[in-house]
Amino acid sequence: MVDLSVDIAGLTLKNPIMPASGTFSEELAEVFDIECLGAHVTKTITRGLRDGNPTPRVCEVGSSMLNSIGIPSKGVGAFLDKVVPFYQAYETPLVVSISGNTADEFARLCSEVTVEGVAAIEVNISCPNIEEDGKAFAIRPSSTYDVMQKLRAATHLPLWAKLTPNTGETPEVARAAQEGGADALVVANTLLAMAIDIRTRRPKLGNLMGGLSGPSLKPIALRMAYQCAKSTTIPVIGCGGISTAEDVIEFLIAGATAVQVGTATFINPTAMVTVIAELERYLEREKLSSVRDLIGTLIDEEQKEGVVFMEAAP
Amino acid sequence: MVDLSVDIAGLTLKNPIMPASGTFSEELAEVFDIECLGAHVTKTITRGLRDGNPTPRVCEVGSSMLNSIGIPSKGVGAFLDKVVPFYQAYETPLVVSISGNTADEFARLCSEVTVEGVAAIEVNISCPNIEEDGKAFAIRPSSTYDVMQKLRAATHLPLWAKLTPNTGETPEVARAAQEGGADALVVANTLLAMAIDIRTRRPKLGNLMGGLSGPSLKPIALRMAYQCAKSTTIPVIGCGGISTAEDVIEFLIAGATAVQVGTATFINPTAMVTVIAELERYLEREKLSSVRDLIGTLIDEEQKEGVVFMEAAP
Amino acid sequence: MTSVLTRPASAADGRAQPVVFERDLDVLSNDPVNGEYMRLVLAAPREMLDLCRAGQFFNLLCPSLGGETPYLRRPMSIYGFYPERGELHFLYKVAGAGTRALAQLRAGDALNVMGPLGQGFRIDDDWQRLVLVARGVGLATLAPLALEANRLGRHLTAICSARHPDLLMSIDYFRELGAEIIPVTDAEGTSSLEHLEQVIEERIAGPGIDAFYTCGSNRLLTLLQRIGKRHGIPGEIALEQQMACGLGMCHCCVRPFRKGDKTVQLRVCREGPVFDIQEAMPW
Amino acid sequence: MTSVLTRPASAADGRAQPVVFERDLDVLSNDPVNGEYMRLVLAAPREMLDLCRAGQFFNLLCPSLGGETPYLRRPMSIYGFYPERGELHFLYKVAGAGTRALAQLRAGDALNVMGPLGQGFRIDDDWQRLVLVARGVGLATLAPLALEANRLGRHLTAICSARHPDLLMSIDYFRELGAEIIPVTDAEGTSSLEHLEQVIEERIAGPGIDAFYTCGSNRLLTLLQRIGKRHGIPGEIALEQQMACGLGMCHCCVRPFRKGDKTVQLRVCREGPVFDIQEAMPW
Ligand SMILES: Cc1cc2nc3c(=O)[nH]c(=O)nc-3n(C[C@H](O)[C@H](O)[C@H](O)COP(=O)(O)OP(=O)(O)OC[C@H]3O[C@@H](n4cnc5c(N)ncnc54)[C@H](O)[C@@H]3O)c2cc1C
Ligand SMILES: Cc1cc2nc3c(=O)[nH]c(=O)nc-3n(C[C@H](O)[C@H](O)[C@H](O)COP(=O)(O)OP(=O)(O)OC[C@H]3O[C@@H](n4cnc5c(N)ncnc54)[C@H](O)[C@@H]3O)c2cc1C
Ligand SMILES: Cc1cc2nc3c(=O)[nH]c(=O)nc-3n(C[C@H](O)[C@H](O)[C@H](O)COP(=O)(O)O)c2cc1C
Ligand SMILES: Cc1cc2nc3c(=O)[nH]c(=O)nc-3n(C[C@H](O)[C@H](O)[C@H](O)COP(=O)(O)O)c2cc1C
Ligand code: FES
Ligand code: FES
Repeated sequence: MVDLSVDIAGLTLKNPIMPASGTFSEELAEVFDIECLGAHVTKTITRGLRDGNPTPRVCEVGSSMLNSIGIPSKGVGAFLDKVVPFYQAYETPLVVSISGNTADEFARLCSEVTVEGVAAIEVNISCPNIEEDGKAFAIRPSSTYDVMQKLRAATHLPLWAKLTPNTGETPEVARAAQEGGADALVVANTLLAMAIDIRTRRPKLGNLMGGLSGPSLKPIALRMAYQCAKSTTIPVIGCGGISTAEDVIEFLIAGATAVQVGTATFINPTAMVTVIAELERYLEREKLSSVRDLIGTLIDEEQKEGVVFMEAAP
Repeated sequence: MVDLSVDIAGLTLKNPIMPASGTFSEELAEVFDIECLGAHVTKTITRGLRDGNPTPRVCEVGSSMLNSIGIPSKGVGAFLDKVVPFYQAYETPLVVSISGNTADEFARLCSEVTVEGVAAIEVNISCPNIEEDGKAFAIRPSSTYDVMQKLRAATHLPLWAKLTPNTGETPEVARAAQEGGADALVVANTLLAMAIDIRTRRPKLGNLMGGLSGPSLKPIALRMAYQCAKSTTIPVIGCGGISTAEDVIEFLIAGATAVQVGTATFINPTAMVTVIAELERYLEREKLSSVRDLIGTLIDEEQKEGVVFMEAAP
Repeated sequence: MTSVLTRPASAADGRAQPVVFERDLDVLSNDPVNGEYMRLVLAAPREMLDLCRAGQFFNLLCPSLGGETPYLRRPMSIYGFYPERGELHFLYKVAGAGTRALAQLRAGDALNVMGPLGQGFRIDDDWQRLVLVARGVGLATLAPLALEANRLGRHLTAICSARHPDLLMSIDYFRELGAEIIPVTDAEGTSSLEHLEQVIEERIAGPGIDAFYTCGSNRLLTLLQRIGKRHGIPGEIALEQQMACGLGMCHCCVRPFRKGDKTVQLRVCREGPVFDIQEAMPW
Repeated sequence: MTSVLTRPASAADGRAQPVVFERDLDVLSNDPVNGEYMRLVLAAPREMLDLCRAGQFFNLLCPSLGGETPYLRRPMSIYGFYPERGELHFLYKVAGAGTRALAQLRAGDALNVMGPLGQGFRIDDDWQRLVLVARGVGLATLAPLALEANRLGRHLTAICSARHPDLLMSIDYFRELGAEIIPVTDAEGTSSLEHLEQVIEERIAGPGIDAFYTCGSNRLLTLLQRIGKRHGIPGEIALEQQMACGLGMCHCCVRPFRKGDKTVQLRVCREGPVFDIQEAMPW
């Protein structure tokens, strides 16, 4: 029997596999028993009602996808009344993803979702900070630090900060998130991208641009997860293009303590179930007694420290 | 007869297809007659001798690749003696790519390659600025502006600034490059990424990290090309994952005046030849008399201005 | 009684129960039905077919074949489901990468499907005289309604529209199931909105209509909304939208609907693909 | 005279001339030669085969087949080239995605190849008694040397090493071409470095050796460097490295070489894959 459990800032997960925010909901329970997951992570909500972006909201690019869902939200009230209770039937810890366009609104929501039944709060700081220039909080270390401090003051629950790949300062942003009070980092959200229908000469997404997710994102997210693990002392939860147990192992070796599976679930709704089973088989085959024996085992001593933080074209 | 010619800051190219720096050299002339290309773009050189990075320098990730060649360089002397004369046998304009780790060294090289036979200088400002924190010049608007000013003072030749995708400030960096004196923008270089061999638990690249190129990069580079075309008034040369005429058309519609083809040439050495022929056929079919009729024709009026510059997860 | 799929109520422990299948099915046949359409017949297990309802769909994992590499699943209406024969049918038009790949499947190949998904058509107990109006591949979505009407002993009239008589599909199928057919075509000049309206009004004045069914087309939607309002006849429409998950998780497939004086965004994959015809908004 | 490919001097206008082919070739056969290796036979045009030299390689665009999606081309040594028969042969070991895909090719399929590439083996006019030492798939690279030696009327001794006698490949091939064979295997305990050294020393003391050829293995390289230095016998080694372009453009395939007292980085695809054995550096 191998031990798949991991610890994220005091929260024990029975295995390191959980869904990525926005790619999971109650409906997946109609496909398999979601009790098998390491955690349940809900779609990001905002305080008030929001419609989300114009359609089409999704398109295919090569073997990956773009989305511009936006954050349609029924508001915090509906969320606490309907969504949180649904997950009470499960023992799996519930992680609630939240977002806000200003730091204060964000913090207020953070305290509002600090309720019985919520095990951790994932703060989606990859969303636009409309008080500044509309760039995501997590693009710059300073805005990351500021928003994290306000969020930290708003809850006693573990705070997972979800970073964006749309930055040239991943290690600095990761450190700022930790200093601002993050208990863990989720690395990463989608990467800003675009596709054009050459026949109609229109953007393929109603919102013009969207976020790239799926296999194309994997090598970028893996690099970021590694940089974050190297530059902070809090757990990193890898996310981006993960669809197989091999992908999970790559992230764990790079230093991630757990991972989130997003787009892969759209292609194969039982992807997470398969990944958990295969991860277990891999550990048995490799005669490792715990999945924790994989974390951060990359053989990288030969590499110059500088390389990790440089962020230049190689 | 359709007109494939385009104008890049006073330089007329017979067609908008040229190779990307580092994916082209004299050797390709052994596969086809390289006179058919819109321009010849050489591998980035530095002033002095450089070895480049440890091997392995390349690996496959999904249907794309990572490279960490570094910039092995025989120095400017060897370049002027051997490489520039080779291309004199062709009428196709020669574009020389240069780089430097400090702005002054960079500028000095810029004036040294301002010689007869060179039609334009592509300045690879995606390389690390070692006087600061090792981040690429083109990660921040301020360092972009500073280095471009020095480069501008060093030559009368057209300056093409090559941007990096490793930033959350593409529109601002593009504007800084124009203000600093760039005559055109090449958008973009490779994106920092990583891959791990789970069997050996070693990075797949000797240099730990490398740059992502190929199809996975396309939607990201397209988004950047669009942002740059929207936020500056100088020509944009699209680059990233282009392998077919449809890809080229997508970039032109987004606002690029010309494109560079990189990794696709490794997969199919005659990719550029095919793309030129297919682009011509497409224009004929669509009854367009000039390729210039495609440039910047994206139907995007419905989109909010803000979306273009926001850079947040959608 | 309605034939809407009522998803099993939560079990005793309060947890949702798995009711959506994700399975590799064997291809039994995959043949052109006329120039533009293909019919795909899969061998499906009884327990999957027993859950199927007319109007529901599956999300198909189109294979990488012949240089096509579709990534996302493709939604396809159930064209026919036969629990006794163990068959699941789809009727599709070859459009892009996904359907081009589908078209290359041969008997004996496997295809991964997920479903049944979404809400099927409603046939209330007192809806005796049903009329469906459809065009092109929309008939694929409405075809199983004929089967259902037949099973429930209702009278169905199918107004089938096409560019050309040759392209009229499913007519024989409808006829076998005892439906009455009114073919209209562009070529014969019988498919205009005016003519359609006239045909339907005559029918209302004659035998009467209890419910309308249609799908896809904006023109047909506004026509049936107008006639439905005028005469107080209820109806349903099956709609399409780009999808990613097909399950209700991603919110990419929304469309706007009128609910009283509010406009709400509903998920085509979950609250639909079948919606009340008066709530649907023209696009 | 050497059999190195001398690339055509630049033409009159100073421009390089196309000498590398990129072509779809038909697969004639693709069969296992023993448990671990496959031989791929392609139909190739005369003008391509006429340019081939022993030691050169092609960069193969492995197909997307059976769920494998190799992206970069894969370098493969020329195992045999027969201008008269119009055949180009490769011998490969199934290793990862690319070779697994290759292994699924069937007669009649097409494979896109690029080549011939790189510098082949040198056989100086006064090199009469050639000795090649190779192991495993390395024999694929050295095999055409036997053909070349035969054509030039030189005497070739092939010391073939393998784990087990069953895995000894190409022996019959070498024998047909008049080469003398010395098989050594792990199973029989004859493949140790000591034993190899002894065999070679006896040969030098007896008939004599004018040049060595080997490939790939670090152990064999250092052994032959030592013996070569001791007796002043020249030699060549074919090396491998990860490649992207195969042409010399990308500089990813470099290895370090000793040139006098300097270490230089040379491109395996361009300055190699065959290098002077004394200049190669153990890794
Ligand atoms: C609920 C539902 C039921 C459907 N039933 C049928 C059916 O029975 N027969 C049939 O032929 N078609 C049906 N369609 C449309 C079918 O899904 C598309 O034709 C198909 O996805 C096209 O895929 P492609 O790769 O061939 O085309 P492409 O144009 O290359 O597809 C590109 C992307 O757009 C999406 N897309 C393209 N057209 C549509 C569309 N009309 N609706 C939603 N997404 C689309 C694709 O899924 C894919 O993600 C249905 C659509 C929905 C939403
Ligand atoms: C000049 C040259 C000649 C060769 N000749 C032969 C031959 O005749 N027969 C034979 O079986 N093999 C030969 N090889 C090795 C062959 O290229 C690799 O076995 C093959 O590329 C493996 O691809 P894969 O996808 O099966 O394996 P993977 O391990 O999945 O390949 C992953 C990546 O690594 C590269 N790679 C893996 N192994 C090697 C290697 N040994 N050398 C260079 N790149 C590698 C691949 O090209 C690919 O880009 C030669 C290599 C070189 C450089
Ligand atoms: C349709 C869709 C909706 C998403 N919605 C959210 C969201 O609401 N909040 C969030 O933090 N991330 C959201 N994401 C990003 C994912 O959580 C994840 O970070 C990203 O998709 C990369 O992982 P993947 O490649 O495994 O999908 C969304 C992604 C997709 C594809
Ligand atoms: C092997 C390799 C070497 C490269 N070397 C350089 C270089 O020296 N200078 C440079 O500006 N870009 C270099 N690039 C980046 C390319 O010019 C191009 O910007 C990038 O690969 C994206 O385009 P692609 O997806 O078409 O390859 C290199 C790319 C590759 C793959
Ligand atoms: S397709 Fe995902 S919610 Fe409908
Ligand atoms: S493989 Fe590109 S230079 Fe050798």
